Amino acid sequence: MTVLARRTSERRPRPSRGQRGRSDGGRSRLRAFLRDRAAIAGFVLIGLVVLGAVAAPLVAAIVGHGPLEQLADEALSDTGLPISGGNGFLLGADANGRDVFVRTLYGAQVSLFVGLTSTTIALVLGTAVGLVAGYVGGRTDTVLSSFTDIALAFPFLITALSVVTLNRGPQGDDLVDPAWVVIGIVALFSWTYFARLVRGLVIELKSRAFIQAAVGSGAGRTRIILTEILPNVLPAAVIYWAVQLPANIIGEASLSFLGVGIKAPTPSWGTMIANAQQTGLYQYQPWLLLAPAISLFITILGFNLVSTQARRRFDPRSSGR
Amino acid sequence: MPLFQLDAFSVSFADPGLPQRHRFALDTVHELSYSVEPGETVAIVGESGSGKSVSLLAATGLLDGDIRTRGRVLFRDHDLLSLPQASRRRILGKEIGFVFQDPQSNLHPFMTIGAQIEEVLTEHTSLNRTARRRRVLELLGEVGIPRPEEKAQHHPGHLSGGQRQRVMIAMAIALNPALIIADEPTTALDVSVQAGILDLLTRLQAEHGTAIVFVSHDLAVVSRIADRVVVLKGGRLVETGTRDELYENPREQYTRDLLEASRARIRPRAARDGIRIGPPLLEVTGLTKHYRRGRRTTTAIEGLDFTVGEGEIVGVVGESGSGKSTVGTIVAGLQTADAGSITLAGHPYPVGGRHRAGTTAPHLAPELRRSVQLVFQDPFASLNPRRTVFQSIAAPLEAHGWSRAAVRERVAEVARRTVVDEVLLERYPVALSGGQKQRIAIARALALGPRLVVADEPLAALDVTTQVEIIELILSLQQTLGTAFLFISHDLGVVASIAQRVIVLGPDGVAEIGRTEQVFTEPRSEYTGSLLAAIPRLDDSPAEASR
Amino acid sequence: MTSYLTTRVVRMLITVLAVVLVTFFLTQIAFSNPARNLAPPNASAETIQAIARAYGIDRPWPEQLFGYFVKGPDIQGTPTGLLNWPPSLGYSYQEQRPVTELLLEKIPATLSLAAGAFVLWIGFSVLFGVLAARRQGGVLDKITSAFSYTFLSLPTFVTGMLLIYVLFYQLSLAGFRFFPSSGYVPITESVGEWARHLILPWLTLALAEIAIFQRVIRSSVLEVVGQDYIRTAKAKGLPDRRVYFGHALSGALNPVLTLGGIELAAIIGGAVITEQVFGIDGIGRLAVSAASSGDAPVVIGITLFSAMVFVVATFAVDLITYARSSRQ
Amino acid sequence: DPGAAPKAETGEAAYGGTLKVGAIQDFNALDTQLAYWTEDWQVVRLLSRQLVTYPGSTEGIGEDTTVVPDLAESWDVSDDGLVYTFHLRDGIRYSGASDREIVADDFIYAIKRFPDPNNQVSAITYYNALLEGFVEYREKFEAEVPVGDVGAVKEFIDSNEISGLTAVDDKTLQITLTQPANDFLDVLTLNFVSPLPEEVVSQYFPDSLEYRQNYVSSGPYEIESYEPNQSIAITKVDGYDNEGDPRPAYIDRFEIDFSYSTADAVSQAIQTGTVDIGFYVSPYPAHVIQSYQDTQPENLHISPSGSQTFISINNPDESEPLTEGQEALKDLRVREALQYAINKADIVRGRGGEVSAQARSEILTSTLLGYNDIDYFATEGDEGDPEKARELLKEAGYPDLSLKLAYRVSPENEAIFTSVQSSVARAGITIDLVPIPAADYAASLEDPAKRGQWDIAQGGYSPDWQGNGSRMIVGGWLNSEFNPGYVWNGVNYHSDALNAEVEKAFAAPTAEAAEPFWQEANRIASEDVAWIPLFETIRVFPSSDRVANWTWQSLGNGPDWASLQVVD
Ligand SMILES: Nc1ncnc2c1ncn2[C@@H]1O[C@H](COP(=O)(O)OP(=O)(O)OP(=O)(O)O)[C@@H](O)[C@H]1O
Ligand SMILES: Nc1ncnc2c1ncn2[C@@H]1O[C@H](COP(=O)(O)OP(=O)(O)OP(=O)(O)O)[C@@H](O)[C@H]1O
Ligand SMILES: [Mg+2]
Ligand SMILES: [Mg+2]
Repeated sequence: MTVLARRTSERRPRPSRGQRGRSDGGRSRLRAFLRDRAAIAGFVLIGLVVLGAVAAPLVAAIVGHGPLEQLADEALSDTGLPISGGNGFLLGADANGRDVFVRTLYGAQVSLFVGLTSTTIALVLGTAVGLVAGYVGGRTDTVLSSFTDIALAFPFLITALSVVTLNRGPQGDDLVDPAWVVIGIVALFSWTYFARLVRGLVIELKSRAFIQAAVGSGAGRTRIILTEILPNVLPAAVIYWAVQLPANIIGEASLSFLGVGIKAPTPSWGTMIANAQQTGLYQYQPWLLLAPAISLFITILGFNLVSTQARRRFDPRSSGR
Repeated sequence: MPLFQLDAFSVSFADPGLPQRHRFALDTVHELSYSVEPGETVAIVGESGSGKSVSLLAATGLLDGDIRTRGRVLFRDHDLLSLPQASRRRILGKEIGFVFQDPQSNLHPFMTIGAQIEEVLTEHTSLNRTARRRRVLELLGEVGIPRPEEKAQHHPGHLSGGQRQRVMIAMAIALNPALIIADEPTTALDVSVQAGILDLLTRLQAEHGTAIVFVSHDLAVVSRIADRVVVLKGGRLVETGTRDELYENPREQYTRDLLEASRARIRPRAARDGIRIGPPLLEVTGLTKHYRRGRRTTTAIEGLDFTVGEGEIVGVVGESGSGKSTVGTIVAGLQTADAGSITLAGHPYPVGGRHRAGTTAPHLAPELRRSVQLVFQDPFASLNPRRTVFQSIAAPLEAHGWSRAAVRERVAEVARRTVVDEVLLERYPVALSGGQKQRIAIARALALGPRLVVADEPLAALDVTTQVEIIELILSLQQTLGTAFLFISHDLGVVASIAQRVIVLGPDGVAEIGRTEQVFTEPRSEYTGSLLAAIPRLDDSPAEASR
Repeated sequence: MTSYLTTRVVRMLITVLAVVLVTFFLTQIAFSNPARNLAPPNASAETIQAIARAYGIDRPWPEQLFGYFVKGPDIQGTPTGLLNWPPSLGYSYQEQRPVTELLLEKIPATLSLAAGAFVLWIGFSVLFGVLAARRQGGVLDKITSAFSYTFLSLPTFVTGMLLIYVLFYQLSLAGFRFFPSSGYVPITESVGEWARHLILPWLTLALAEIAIFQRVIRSSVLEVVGQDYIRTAKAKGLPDRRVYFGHALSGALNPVLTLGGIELAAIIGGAVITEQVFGIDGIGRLAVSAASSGDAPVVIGITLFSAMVFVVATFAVDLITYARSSRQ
Repeated sequence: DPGAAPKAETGEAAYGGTLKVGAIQDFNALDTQLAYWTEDWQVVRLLSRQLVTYPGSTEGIGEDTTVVPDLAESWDVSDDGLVYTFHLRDGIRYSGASDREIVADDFIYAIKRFPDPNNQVSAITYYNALLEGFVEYREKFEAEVPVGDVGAVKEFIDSNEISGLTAVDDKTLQITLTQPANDFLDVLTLNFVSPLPEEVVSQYFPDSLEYRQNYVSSGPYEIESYEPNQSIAITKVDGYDNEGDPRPAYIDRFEIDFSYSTADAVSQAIQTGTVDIGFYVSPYPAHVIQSYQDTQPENLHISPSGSQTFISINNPDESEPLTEGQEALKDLRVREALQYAINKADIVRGRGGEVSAQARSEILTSTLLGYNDIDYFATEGDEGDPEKARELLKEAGYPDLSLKLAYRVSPENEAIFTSVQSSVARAGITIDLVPIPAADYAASLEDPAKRGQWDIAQGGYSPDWQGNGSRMIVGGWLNSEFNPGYVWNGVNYHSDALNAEVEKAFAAPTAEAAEPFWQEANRIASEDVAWIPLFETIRVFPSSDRVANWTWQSLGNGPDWASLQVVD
């Protein structure tokens, strides 16, 4: 018998739970998603963090401590040891007599800003490159993929260390805000992951019948990429965004640890963690470490809960897992 | 005592939208009872989604996920549902063998087939290595795999579909089980391959006295093999009886409907003759296409000549790999031919040469693009899961620069023509049934008002009842709009029932082209004859099939 | 296959070359006065200039580029230029030694660190990833996901510090002195000491990676667990162990391999911090001191090294994936 | 001084044992000609001997000021104070890569190496100013010998002489000065003039790895094994006879582990007894000091050090100011305003309180000759007086002063300078911090091209020697004749009045006679705010229980390892 079987691997996927017989799958999924306890918890956590960031000036006004204000008299012992609570310092002070609680809240602003911006830039850049490389293919793909490979091959921290020095003008001023340098560096080193992911997805999608149908109906390349492919790769990319976000916030921290991150005295969770580590004072004043680390934990947990639940609910590719 | 027995067996799935305690709201199988005697073949039939697979998988503990089962499932005198896992494992694979629908996805892609069969022996017997190896080769030979020594070392990817299914069967019979559960074992296969597999199953059953639970939605197949038939609908038992009782005197309306649909599907239609066929619309001469992959070149089609008249339905049949889809995609303008000439209403297609970046599709003149559209085999893959039905149908129009209002109007129009309910327009594909999806795919193809629609196996993924709907739709479009179809299928019955002319592609090129009646009644090529012989018919009897 | 191999190798070379070129220009702009580093402290401006002149550091960049890739001036008796035999990566201004020699000396420590961490990381990720996937939503799944979130939110330098604090400091105070807090003993000296000194750094590196990888394996096993062939394996009556660690894992390996290759290369980056925290005298520590002191040849040399690790690791992964896929 | 109470009194075995040391970094330099860090000096003192030295003191760093014979048994000084004749001891030998006897020529060779372009000995400034024939020799050397050629260096040294240096015989060394110097013997205590066997050291680049691996020791200890950045083992020379050596050399072996990453890591290692003392740790974390004070004060050793941390001022004398800040800083009132604006008490507190640092406004520190013990800009509790600062700024016409402050990146410095930043803000001064990577720091400040990048900068000194060591600070860094034209160590200052006082101090026959001039120079510089002193460092060292007979030494500005003992 010489006959080959037709490939029918996905001929009849088993429908996901609860979607058959519903009047509107999309909306009911959204409703279920909004009722999902894990997702709600995630939203609450993210809300808390955002609230903290937004309310930072308010809290500072209420407790009367600015984020940079050094209140050595109130917060440091004669031998320079910070208090770990009390005296109006909810979470104690750092070695310079600054309010850890207030700094953690302000730190949320910087960390979220750096993390969200850099990850989003990486997402946009990587997705764009991945879309073009994956869809156009051929020589364009070779060039863009080599480009991605080259970017991936750089040792992140080592290159970052040299890049940071570039940001000093003839007058010693920073040419651009150091936060943007950190954002730029982190984005530069994380877009590649998005590019790889998206390219892979696009290549897989490209052979799908609905893309063929769009081609057959005479749609142009840009239209196909934007209306047919993008909506299909975006969910995965966005989920990866949530995975990359904490990594990028930590990337900022690592740069700070090596002394090239957000500039002192501006608080960011990364610099605060790095500082607690370097001075070793966390053994005496645990909040120095706990406050930023727990905040980071909450942020990551929040984004991850929301994104995994979102994927479970909305990605037709996942069978509800 | 029955060998296998379901006793008021129910399965419900959890609805994740509901609170934890009340979540098992999706009742899928209700109080199902039937039994299987040793050596007997019981067929479970019913439309897609009727619970055929779920009931069997849940009964044997192979359905994972958040489910609740009730009732009893007896195998000999063990209740499979209450049996501890370890003891159940001793029954699975040893006393009950399984053959699933799609051998491609059911075999591990990275393990050799020998290893996969051997595993069963390792797990359930104390045979030593060489004994196991010997038995594996024996089994492969028994299920008709040529050169077992060599094939045992192969990965599933290197086997044909039929061979893979034979491997599955070898695995199932490795320990001479008392029962084989076969869930649509032939649905994914070609007619000719299907015939071979069915023969194999019946032969094995005769030799070893194995009982078989055979799941299918194809009554024609069932009629060939079953002793008794169980009809399911919506998870409930509709009726059960011996094959002859059921086929000749169905008691329930639903059973009658099923039988009717099976017959209707392949019955040549009277209306067909009334169709007026216009002058040639599509003219193809010397169509040739080779695929190059690395240094290997596959000739997909060589020197094919044919025409499609205005408003004509031309069927393309042939076994897998004979180049049917290749012809379809070239005619639909998704790739270029290497040689030959193609014209559609006088517009020539580019041949050979460059492609648009990112695709293998050539630049076609816009009027040509508008004139020909494609409908794909798999409705699940042919709609963008992230766009609503409206957006999907509107996409070609937007691509051709239609105004918003005009798009709206046109979509409503084609939706009406293709019997797509207006409420469906705002839904996403995930909330649609297979039949609905295929209708929407057709609607999309019609949006630009093409003169020719290439339909590549548009029915293959649908169950019988739905197939009938789509056939009706195509015929009505042909009549009312005068649209011509190039209808690709491996299902000769369907082609016989709708096409005016048929192109038969054989293993080494074109077997024959001719009017449908002529091809089906007095085939000129031997190949066509063999294809025709393999078609299962509703009135085949098991006795005839196995001898 | 051979043509695939040649294009792959060419692409690898191009990648490494491009990385080196970019780094070369980056360091050219970033590090303004390398001669200052070559000069002793308190050297006068004239001396610094003389040094710059002697070693060609003041030459225009094309000449320096030529010097780097082809042949440059001898510096303190060391030939420079990649076309020498053996290829010379230049001379370290800071350490006053040939870069090649420096790298060769530091690589064993970094390799020991990376290799050990890799073993731990893969081992635990596979174990917990598969187990978590097996009972999705179960106790183990919950524990491992809490573990993942925790270590995802802790930078490696904090993990390292906490490990030292608990396993070295507190245990030592309690009289149990097993874990040293720092240092590196070559494996050639004593295998036991080598491992003992590396346990904490291994853990530090591995914990962060396990946090990510365990999830990756879990989700990719989950994807596979839904596949029909897993059901087949169960239908054969195989025990869970065989089903999950045999069938599911091997089916789930592709994305794991791909990410594994990237992460293995990234471990060089992770080693920077771990080496810093544990005072392991490897590539990472050298990199930080070189980058912060403007020691361009060392920075370029290390970048070249890690780029090579990257391309080789991804190449290996590609070969494995290729081999696997050609069986399909 | 509680730390000085030695356990040696208990009468335990004084000799022998191994001292384990936890270090944050490897040596900056180990070559006797290049080592110029206090920590390096602590170790170099074990590996080299000089003509004369200080014996160490159990009282404190500042007490170790008496010059005693070392390799020279005795010396004579001519009546005009210009010719010094040293008589070397008998039986002095090298160890390590050479074991021959030490002769007078070895000292001359050492000094002749000073101008080696591969070398650039920091102490060259002293010899430039004092040693007869040195300037000519140096200029010729610089003109003739290219960089990077050890052979050429050896050839030049072998064929040129310095007129002020004569080896009368193997055991007699004569040094002729251009002018009398009451601190010349102090200058000779520094390790720069340690004997070196030319036949060995001329083969290697100064302080290169090969040099370190083929180290020739003239001291009681030698290097047993050395892994750069990892560890070094230093052991007592077999059969070393310390007759006539002021270093008692009690301990048999030192093991330094360079792999610690932070002060905290070293502290933990000391607390757990993994190591005995720390190295390159400055300062120890406040909580560590606190816990030692509370629980084991006997293991905490405290001494004023004479080291100062200050903020230097970039107001180039000759060239035009490049920034508005530099312009403003030319005005004394602005500099005074900074003195008043800074809250030094906070900085001190951040360093761990009075036990680790003392606020200062005087240029010279308490251990130096010329210290006046006057607070020139006294404020309540050293907290500063922002009001007064504001007034001064208003008067000077810079009510919204904005300055760029460069500092060397480290967590400790970040704490100091963010504190400065926040305290001067009280007086309306804005400070932009310019963190500069440690290794680049000195070069950046001295780079003329980068002079516009900072207005004020972190600075600091540790006296080369105590007591009569003011020459280095007031006579070196601030004396514009000694230090003409360029920024050196971030300092740029010019005052004719100060130059005149320094001149007089140099000319004074003895240290006692020089003291009033140093005092006056100190007053001038302090009142003129040549730089802004922040605090004087008090050295605080925790040690493990095993360490006994804690002794301080002035040269290493810390513990005298050769006098420490270990008890088990
Ligand atoms: N995981 C699940 N969650 C919820 N419902 C499910 C799940 N799996 C299957 N179902 C539902 O169970 C019903 C029965 O499905 P089953 O697969 O048994 O149908 P079938 O009769 O085998 O159909 P087919 O011929 O398509 O194989 C369907 O309506 C389906 O939607
Ligand atoms: N893109 C391609 N690259 C290489 N070979 C191809 C490609 N597409 C199809 N082929 C080969 O061309 C031949 C014809 O394929 P085609 O898909 O037209 O067959 P078919 O008759 O439609 O089969 P089926 O019934 O399985 O759909 C087959 O041998 C196939 O393997
Ligand atoms: Mg089914
Ligand atoms: Mg086909």
